Amino acid sequence: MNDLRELYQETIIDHGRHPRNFGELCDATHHQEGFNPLCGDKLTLHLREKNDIVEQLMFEGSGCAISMASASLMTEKLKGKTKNEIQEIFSAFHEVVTTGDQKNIEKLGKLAVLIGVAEFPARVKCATLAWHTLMAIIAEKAGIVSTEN
Amino acid sequence: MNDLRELYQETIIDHGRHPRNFGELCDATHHQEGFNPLCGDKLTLHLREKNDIVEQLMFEGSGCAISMASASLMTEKLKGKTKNEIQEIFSAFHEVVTTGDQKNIEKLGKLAVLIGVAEFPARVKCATLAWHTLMAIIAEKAGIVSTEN
Amino acid sequence: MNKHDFPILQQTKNGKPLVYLDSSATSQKPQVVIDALRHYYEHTNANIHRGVYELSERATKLYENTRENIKNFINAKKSSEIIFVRGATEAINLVADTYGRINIKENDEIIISTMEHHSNIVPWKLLCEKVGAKLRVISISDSGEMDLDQYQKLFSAHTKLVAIAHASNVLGTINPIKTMIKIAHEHNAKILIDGAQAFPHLSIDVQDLDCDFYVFSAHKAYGPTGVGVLYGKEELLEKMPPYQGGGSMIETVSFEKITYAKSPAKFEAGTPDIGGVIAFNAALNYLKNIGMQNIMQHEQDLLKDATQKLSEFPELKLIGTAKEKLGVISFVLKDIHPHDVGTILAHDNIAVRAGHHCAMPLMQRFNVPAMVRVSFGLYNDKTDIDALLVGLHNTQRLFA
Amino acid sequence: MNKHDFPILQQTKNGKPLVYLDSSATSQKPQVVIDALRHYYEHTNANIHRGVYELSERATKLYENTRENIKNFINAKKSSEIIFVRGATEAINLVADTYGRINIKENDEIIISTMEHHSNIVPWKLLCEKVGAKLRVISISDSGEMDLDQYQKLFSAHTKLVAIAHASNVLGTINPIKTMIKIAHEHNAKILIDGAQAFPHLSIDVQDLDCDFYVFSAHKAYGPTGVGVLYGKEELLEKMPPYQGGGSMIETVSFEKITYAKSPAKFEAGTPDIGGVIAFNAALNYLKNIGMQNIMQHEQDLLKDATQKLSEFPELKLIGTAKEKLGVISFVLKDIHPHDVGTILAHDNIAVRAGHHCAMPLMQRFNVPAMVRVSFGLYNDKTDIDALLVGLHNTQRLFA
Ligand SMILES: Cc1ncc(COP(=O)(O)O)c(C=O)c1O
Ligand SMILES: Cc1ncc(COP(=O)(O)O)c(C=O)c1O
Repeated sequence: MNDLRELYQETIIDHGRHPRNFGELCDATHHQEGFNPLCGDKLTLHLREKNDIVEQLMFEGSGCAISMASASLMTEKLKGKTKNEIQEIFSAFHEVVTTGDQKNIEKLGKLAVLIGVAEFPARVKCATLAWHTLMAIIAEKAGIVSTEN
Repeated sequence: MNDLRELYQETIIDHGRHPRNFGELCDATHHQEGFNPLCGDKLTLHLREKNDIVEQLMFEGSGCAISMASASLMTEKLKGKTKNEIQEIFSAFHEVVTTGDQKNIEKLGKLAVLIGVAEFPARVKCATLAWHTLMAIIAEKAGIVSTEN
Repeated sequence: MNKHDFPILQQTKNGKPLVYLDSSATSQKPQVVIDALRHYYEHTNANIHRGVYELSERATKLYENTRENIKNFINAKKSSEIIFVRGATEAINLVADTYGRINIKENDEIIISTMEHHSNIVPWKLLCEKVGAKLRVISISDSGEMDLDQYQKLFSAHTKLVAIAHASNVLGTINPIKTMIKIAHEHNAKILIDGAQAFPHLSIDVQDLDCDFYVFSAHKAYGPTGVGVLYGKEELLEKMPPYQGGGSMIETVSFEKITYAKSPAKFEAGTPDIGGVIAFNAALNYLKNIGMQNIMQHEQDLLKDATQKLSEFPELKLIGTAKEKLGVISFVLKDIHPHDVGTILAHDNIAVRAGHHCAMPLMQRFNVPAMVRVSFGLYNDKTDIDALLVGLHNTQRLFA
Repeated sequence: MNKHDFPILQQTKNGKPLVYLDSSATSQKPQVVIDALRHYYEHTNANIHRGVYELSERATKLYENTRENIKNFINAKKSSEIIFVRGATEAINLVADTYGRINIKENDEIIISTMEHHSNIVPWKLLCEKVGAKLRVISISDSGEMDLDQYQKLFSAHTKLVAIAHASNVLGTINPIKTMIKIAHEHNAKILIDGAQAFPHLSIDVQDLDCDFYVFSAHKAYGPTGVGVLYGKEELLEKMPPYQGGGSMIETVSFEKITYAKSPAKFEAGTPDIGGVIAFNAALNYLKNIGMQNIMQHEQDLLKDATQKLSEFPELKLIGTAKEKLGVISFVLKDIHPHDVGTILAHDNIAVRAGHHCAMPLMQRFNVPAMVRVSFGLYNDKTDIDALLVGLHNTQRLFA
């Protein structure tokens, strides 16, 4: 069960079960839906932006522990960041969960617990669903985001 | 080359090259086209019937030695026969060329040279094209006869 | 039962044997099938139907032998009623695009059910959009059974076709198709049966059933991928236009006019999966040798054992509890997402499926985003069920 | 060249080795391909794209590796431009039924050529009949070359699509497709290249060619039956509606609304020929290891040798004498029907094809009911040509 514990660290199970920043955001400036058609996970991201800074970030939806924890940790991490900073953290996160490379891991803070995902290729999409959804807002894309796009 | 000689007996090569009863029949009562889509062979059968007797039988077309010889030998054999007799000879012929069974071979006369075809399943359709075309006239079927039908 | 015939089941991961519980997705292949495939390519490989040389004659004969064997296996009247396609999905698309496009018109209606696989939904929906027809949907009960009363009421003068699964790939439900076929015919509708799940596990007699079309995939029935079968009644196939155009399906071609071959050639354009079709015959013979009755009995035993053990499992909810079921069990665990369950079981080399199982409307019906599915093949035994239960306990422990 | 890699070529009949001269119909398979197929079923078999367990992940990865490898092999821009189908025939039908049905309207025109295989005639004819469009046909010269002047003149404001073979399966002619593609684009027409014959024998660079679609079959390129490839430019694929409906090609399904996945998934409904696709990768690697340049050189040598020997053969008429040719030679013998030639050669274990080669309009063009065709694969050598000549002498002797 070693690398399983690696994947399902306490933090993940905790955030998976009790996601932070979960719910609607009344004064959001952006909403975006994300969808993983392979497993049926759905998620909506609400975001309040001001002067290029993401002031507040909340999400709703249901999904596996990995996708819930990733969304929860992401909202914690990115609050108050600029778009550029977010872009940079996303790149670091994406690299860590797809390759397992530790190089940029210090940029991630608590999000580093998701490094175990790299050993489970089928789960990378779970870990990145919330992120792709967020990046769609930042890139101002239209439509629902799908992990298969 | 032994079973090849079996297939391409002198008679077959002779009839293949110089088919008897080849040409049009002015006073024909029936015409029927036959077609083997696998090799492109085409053949038209002309027939004059009177009082249930096939008085005259001619054919036109192009094809391999087997199909030409079979048509040629068939026209020789069946001239003057009744429909019932023709049916019987067809059954015997069909059996011989598909199974190689000698049981009814004496009914065939010169047509017996085609027994070698039984060893060459891909060629059975060549040997039976003229016959199926004839049987279509006898059964009064409409349309072109195809060996694939 | 016969586990030793399947080379893949001999492999282990970290010392743990493969516990393969995903036969509804695809079955594993017995050695005889793998050997048949290899033997074909090593000794017989040639294109069929047009060669005068021996390899081609042999390949053609073997290819047609499979057709003949299938005809006998499902008791079709004629082998020309057996058409080779890529799989159940293509077979349904073929019917929708040929029979459907000719016979289904604006305002006509097609009946399907809530428990259909996407393969038996999307082609009909695409057809409806093309011709302006409508889908009508049979409801299912909480236990996962067809609502036959409502089915009866769905029929109208516009109903042209019914398309339903013989058995559900999620719930396992074996539908009362003989009754449903009779009802369809009483309303002058044709009926297609999606036998993708049923074929590998039940005896099928298409003449007794009297269905108009029956489809299935070889890869779910211990045969190779790339091969599927469409059975259709001769009188329907005769009147259907061709599907794809190309070699083999024609009689004559000129730029002005094309005439088509008869079924099955009419529906088999181009070079088919010759090797796959030939190897599938080995799978059919393998099933015949064991006997479908024995397979059914064995799988029912497993179903009973697993159902009992799982229904006693804490915080587990079974979905699909019909009276007549295949060896397919879906469930959810409280507070643990199916995807997580699948990953954790996979870690113990237990292969189950987690997700929507290509049946999103059914997920909605049971109000879950996903389920865990366990499905049996003839090679499973009770040790597999016990391993599953240990794995589920580990899952709960990890999440405790 | 590499004959020993092909197990089927080691077999003999009455002591005579197999002289396989029918690679245009289907190629033989090297041991590495057969082994890859077997290895897949013995060690990796699982359904792809949806499983969380290791087998399924591995199978998915291997399946996608083939796509990536093909992308590199033909220099496509993206692997999403590579779609797996059953063969060249299905690929052409897919384009006709999706791109064609959306973009080709009444009175529009499609240009094909006299030398097309039925697979590149019938789908267009079917489409024309459905939408009321017209076929225009490029003439060919007596040597079997496209009449480029006439091709230019065929274009009108109504021309929407051109569909031509990269190389002819009967004449061997390698068509000047780069020029023809340019001309099509100058007239704002899209162009599909049927690469069924060319792919196994030439280097292909779809970006350099700038064709809109390129299709081929694995079974003619040393891979298994059941697999083919459609390459399409991304911007075209994006706008095309799906072909078949089913699992994998959707994003969401409800009875009211379905949304589709992006290419390639959009065009790959249902379980594909997973084993075949994976084994095809071994064929691609095999070709890469030998090198397409070396293969081309080898086959050109054989072509030259055989053409010379056959043109000196008494009473033999070559059909197809274009300057640029693949290793494909068709001919007729005076007074001996091709079918008889085929049978007699087969008796010496020499496999050639005799018939209309799924190209009836071309037979008409040369005013013959059928031809004998000899075609080379990378495994042929000069001993095969010598055996053929002995066989042809025997044929004439038998008929003398
Ligand atoms: C009920 C049902 N129908 C159709 C299909 C589609 O089969 P295939 O993917 O082999 O075409 C499946 C496969 O999962 C199925 O379970
Ligand atoms: C030029 C050409 N196009 C298309 C095809 C069709 O290929 P397949 O039968 O593999 O679909 C062939 C096969 O003979 C061919 O030679």
